[in-house]
Amino acid sequence: MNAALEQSYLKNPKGLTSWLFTRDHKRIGLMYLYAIMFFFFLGGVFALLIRLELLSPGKTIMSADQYNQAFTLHGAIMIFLFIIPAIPAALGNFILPLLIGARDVAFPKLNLASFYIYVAGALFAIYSIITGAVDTGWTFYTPYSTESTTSVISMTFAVFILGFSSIFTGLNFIVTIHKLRAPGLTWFKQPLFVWGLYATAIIQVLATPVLSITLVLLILERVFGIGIFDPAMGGDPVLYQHFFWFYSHPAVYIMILPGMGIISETITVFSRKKIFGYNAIAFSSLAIAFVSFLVWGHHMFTSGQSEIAAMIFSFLTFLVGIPSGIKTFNWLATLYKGQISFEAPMIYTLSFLFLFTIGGLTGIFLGALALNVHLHDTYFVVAHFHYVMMGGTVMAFLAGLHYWWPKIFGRLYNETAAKIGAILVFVGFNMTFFSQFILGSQGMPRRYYNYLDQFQPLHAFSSFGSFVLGIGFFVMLVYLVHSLFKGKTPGYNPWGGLTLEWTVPSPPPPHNFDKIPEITHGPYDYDKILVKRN
Amino acid sequence: MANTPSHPFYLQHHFSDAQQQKDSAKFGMWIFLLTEILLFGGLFCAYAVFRAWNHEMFYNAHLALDRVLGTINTFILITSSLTMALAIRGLQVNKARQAALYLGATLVFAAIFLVIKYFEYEHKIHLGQLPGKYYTYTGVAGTNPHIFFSIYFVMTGLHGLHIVGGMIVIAMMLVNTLRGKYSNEYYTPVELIGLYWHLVDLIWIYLFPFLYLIG
Amino acid sequence: MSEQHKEHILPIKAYLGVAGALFILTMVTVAVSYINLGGWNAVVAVSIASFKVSLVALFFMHLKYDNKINLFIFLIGISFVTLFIIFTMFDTLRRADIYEIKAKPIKEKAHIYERAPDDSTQQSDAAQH
Amino acid sequence: MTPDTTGTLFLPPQSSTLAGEVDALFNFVLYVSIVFFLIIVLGSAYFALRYRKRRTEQLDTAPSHSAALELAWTIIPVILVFTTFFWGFKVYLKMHIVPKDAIEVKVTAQKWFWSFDYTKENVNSVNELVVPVNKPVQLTMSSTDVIHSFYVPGFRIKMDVLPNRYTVTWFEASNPGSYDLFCSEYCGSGHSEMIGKVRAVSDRDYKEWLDSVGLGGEEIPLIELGAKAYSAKACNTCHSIDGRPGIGPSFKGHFGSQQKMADGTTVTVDENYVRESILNPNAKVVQGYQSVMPSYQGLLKGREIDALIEYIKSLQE
Repeated sequence: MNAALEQSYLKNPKGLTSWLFTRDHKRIGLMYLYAIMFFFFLGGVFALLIRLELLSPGKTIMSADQYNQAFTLHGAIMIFLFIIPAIPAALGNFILPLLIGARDVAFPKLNLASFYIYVAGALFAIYSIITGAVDTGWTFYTPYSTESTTSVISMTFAVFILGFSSIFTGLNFIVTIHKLRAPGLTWFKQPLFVWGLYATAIIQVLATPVLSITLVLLILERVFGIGIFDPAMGGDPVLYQHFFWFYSHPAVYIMILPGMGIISETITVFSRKKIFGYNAIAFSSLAIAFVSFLVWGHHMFTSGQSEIAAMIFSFLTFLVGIPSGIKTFNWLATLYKGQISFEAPMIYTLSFLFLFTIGGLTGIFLGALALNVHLHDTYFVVAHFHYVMMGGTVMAFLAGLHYWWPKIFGRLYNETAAKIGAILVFVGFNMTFFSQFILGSQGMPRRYYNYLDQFQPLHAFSSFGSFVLGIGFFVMLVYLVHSLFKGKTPGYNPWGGLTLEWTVPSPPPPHNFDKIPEITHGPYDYDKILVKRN
Repeated sequence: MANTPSHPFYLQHHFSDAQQQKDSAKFGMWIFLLTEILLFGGLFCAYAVFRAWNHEMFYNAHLALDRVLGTINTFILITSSLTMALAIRGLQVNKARQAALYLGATLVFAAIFLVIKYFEYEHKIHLGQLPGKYYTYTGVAGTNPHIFFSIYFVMTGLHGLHIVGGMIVIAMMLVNTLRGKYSNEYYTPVELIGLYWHLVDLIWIYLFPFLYLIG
Repeated sequence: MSEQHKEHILPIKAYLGVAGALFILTMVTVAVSYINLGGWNAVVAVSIASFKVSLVALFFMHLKYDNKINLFIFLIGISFVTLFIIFTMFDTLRRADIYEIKAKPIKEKAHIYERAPDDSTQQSDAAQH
Repeated sequence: MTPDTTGTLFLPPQSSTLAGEVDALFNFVLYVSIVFFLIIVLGSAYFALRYRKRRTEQLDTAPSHSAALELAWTIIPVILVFTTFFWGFKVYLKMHIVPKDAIEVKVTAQKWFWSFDYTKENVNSVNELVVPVNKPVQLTMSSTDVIHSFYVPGFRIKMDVLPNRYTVTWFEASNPGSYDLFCSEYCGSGHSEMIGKVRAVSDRDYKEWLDSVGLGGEEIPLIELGAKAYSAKACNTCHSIDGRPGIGPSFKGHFGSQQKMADGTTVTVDENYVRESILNPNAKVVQGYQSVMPSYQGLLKGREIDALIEYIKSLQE
């Protein structure tokens, strides 16, 4: 029998209530993981429905109103219920205390509360879907969202609640990282994933409250007609966009920064190399977090905002691109003279490098004012943010999921099946979204139920790509579930990592460390230590 | 866990000592207050934007607010902040009864604040100085005066909700203090609610001149 | 628990002094509001309020004696709100600077939309309700 | 500059004076991006293959930072992106500063069509903007309901159209032809049907068009005029003629039928009901449909309403 598993957090203590009222960060992380995977699946179903509808012009499988609801729900679910909590709340919750040699996060009860707040928000979102869905787009732009007859209030309220969950996770992480690092773990000996989570947490606590107040005002607008955003009452809909993007642009970095953190971990472990330019990567996370607050106006270049604001926002947008570029070059340099092996996490890491590079570079097109005028609100934007969010964050999430899977569950998945899944996802993704760059720059607007005939070949190609992508994810589901029952046991350190989570059994015991470890070496000191895999 | 000096009842297993736990709690509270500042920040931004657009109207509309009641409420809130600070000092010098007395006083002042606010609201509702589409008052010259009252009601309403929330927690602290749960060894929860209460005061200190004095 | 560092306990007089200062400043700011200083009214009101806020934060909230990181967090909050307002105003105050048509509302007392710039007759009474 | 009239893989043909400048920047960014993309992808592919894991593991010996290298890949991108920024801003300003001699057209967007008022000429058209070639045209735009956005890919212009406020954009068509006009800000059920045309014509044709605008003179039979108005006035966005329900009820077999209204009453679709539905659409809404239709008051001239009624009448089985 598997002794580690029997003594792990998974089996101790036993019973349903011990899970429901757990304060163990590992169990909370795991419950988050199940929840976000469910919503990833749900959002994915909506995505496939959208692509199926767009296979041909005119009505294919649903009506215009159903289509509008489908893309709204796809966006809202993927963003608020999947991608924002995915890396921090699920993987981060599980790994962060292990990485810094702590027994738990600073506020375990708050951590559990944040999970139940997430569940409450999710229930509201589902309630909203059942009672007539929402057709405003995930951005809830006024005045459309104040006029729409769909269930906007319950959905915005759901997002409002989810905001608190996100704030509490961020708050917890900041305090944990400041106060609970093991002795000897100085700021610059922290694994880079910790830096990524730290920068993310700062954005979560600083930006999310503005979203909350925006949604409160939107709800009041609908219920009481307070008129702050409603042009019919002398309000200003563009002000709503400022409010919304003050949160939602930094939120993009809530999504990508922890992903960059994961890549920094996996790329070193699978090339047996010290990370190139540790300080540059750590500081660039903080720089991104800060500047990301001052670029929100680049979502509004054609919205009728002032030219001077457009100029300032465009300038700062280019500034925020630099640290991302620096990170990419550092990862590239990390590969140089490494001893590179190609397990599934590394394949996802290399996919990330490829796709995120495209996502980042196409951001330059959109940041340039004159080009933005042509490309804004077209499929070019759709393709760009899918390359960043899915090609970047989701690939990083999958890299992290495969990397830590043995640690979380104490099981190894089938490596060959994982490679096939990864390649299908990569190919399907590029088919789906690269074609959309061309669609967009040729002038195909987004959020279109119907389209002109000249766009059909590319739309059809994109739809076929999405089916390949769907098959890739199905393969993944099969081998991951299979591993839970039939997977081999991994031992402490299946990949040969140097960070602290690999010094405890897989899965870890309930209190992580019998004795709080003393840190004597850096997280990536492959130049000093020859690690053995087991 | 045994209630020994090295492991007092309030120390959680993942902290190495009480000081670390206390620092963490306070630090966490400050981050929470940060989110509160940004929450109200959004409203201050809306205020600033509309004031810049419709300066005249804001000036005319702010005359409709009762400056005297606003001033009285400011005094009351500052006093409640003072009693809150004294309550914590009471615990620091290990005088729990005195602390309880001050906490009670804080609650009383908070209640008076809300009563005065109620009379102000009631007066405005009577006159039809209501937010947005319910606005029926005709005594304010300028463009879209209903927006001023929208902002007024949202800002003071959200502030009022924070007062109510604070009162509930303070009442719980009062009960705990009377039960002897806090001493100069351990009073972190009272200290945290104290920080929150002062922040609510801080926000009013800005709200008051913006809405009542300059408009 | 050995090096339990001592809390800084302020004397009651200090608290009363701070409260007294807050009362006086409140009276000053109210008094000034009765005098018309033009644009300076706002400047004075904001300055006095900021001073009061610093008093509360430094003494009632103990930021003067506390871990400096808490003060830092407080200042971050204030600065981000300021940045938010300033950057929003880059837009709202400077809209359509380079057109002849200013980005003013088409109908100032907007209670309902209108189609064309000059057929405002049918809706003018809607604004009065 | 000779405009590129064929288009490239990424860009549609250039049809306005500014399109060439936008495309030049687009291609600059495209080429720079391709170079960086190749450096990163080929670099990582080369490293991945060259430094594949060998049998025995060794200690890592490569340097873990290099000030010169890190400076280089900070400074070079900085220079390139700031070039892009200034270039983009320069062209953006040109897009926003309207030439003095521009013809002014008032654009009104509503769910889900565009209407164009040539105020000086006192002419109106729906979903079709006709402009002379090689003359700047200023569009002063506002919306009557939600936010729309005026987007002509061939001209590389886009500007949101807001309720209760004017926004301005301009263009100068550089070659004659007919160009797609999209609404690119999501505006509800008919968003993807809110497609118009911009027709750039010679100066003479433009003058002729201004004189003859409208759907035709008195000589056209009513039903034919109605059929023209059906598409020219964007009825087809919401009402089909083949029985398929759209955003509004289909016209096929509608006339003369009994329809249940949203308020429970039953109405016979007759001339008066159709007329009322055109001018005051939300007075009586057929059950199962939302009251989203805008009023056509002022957008249809005397004979056109009669023509539409006759046309709808003709669509009975």
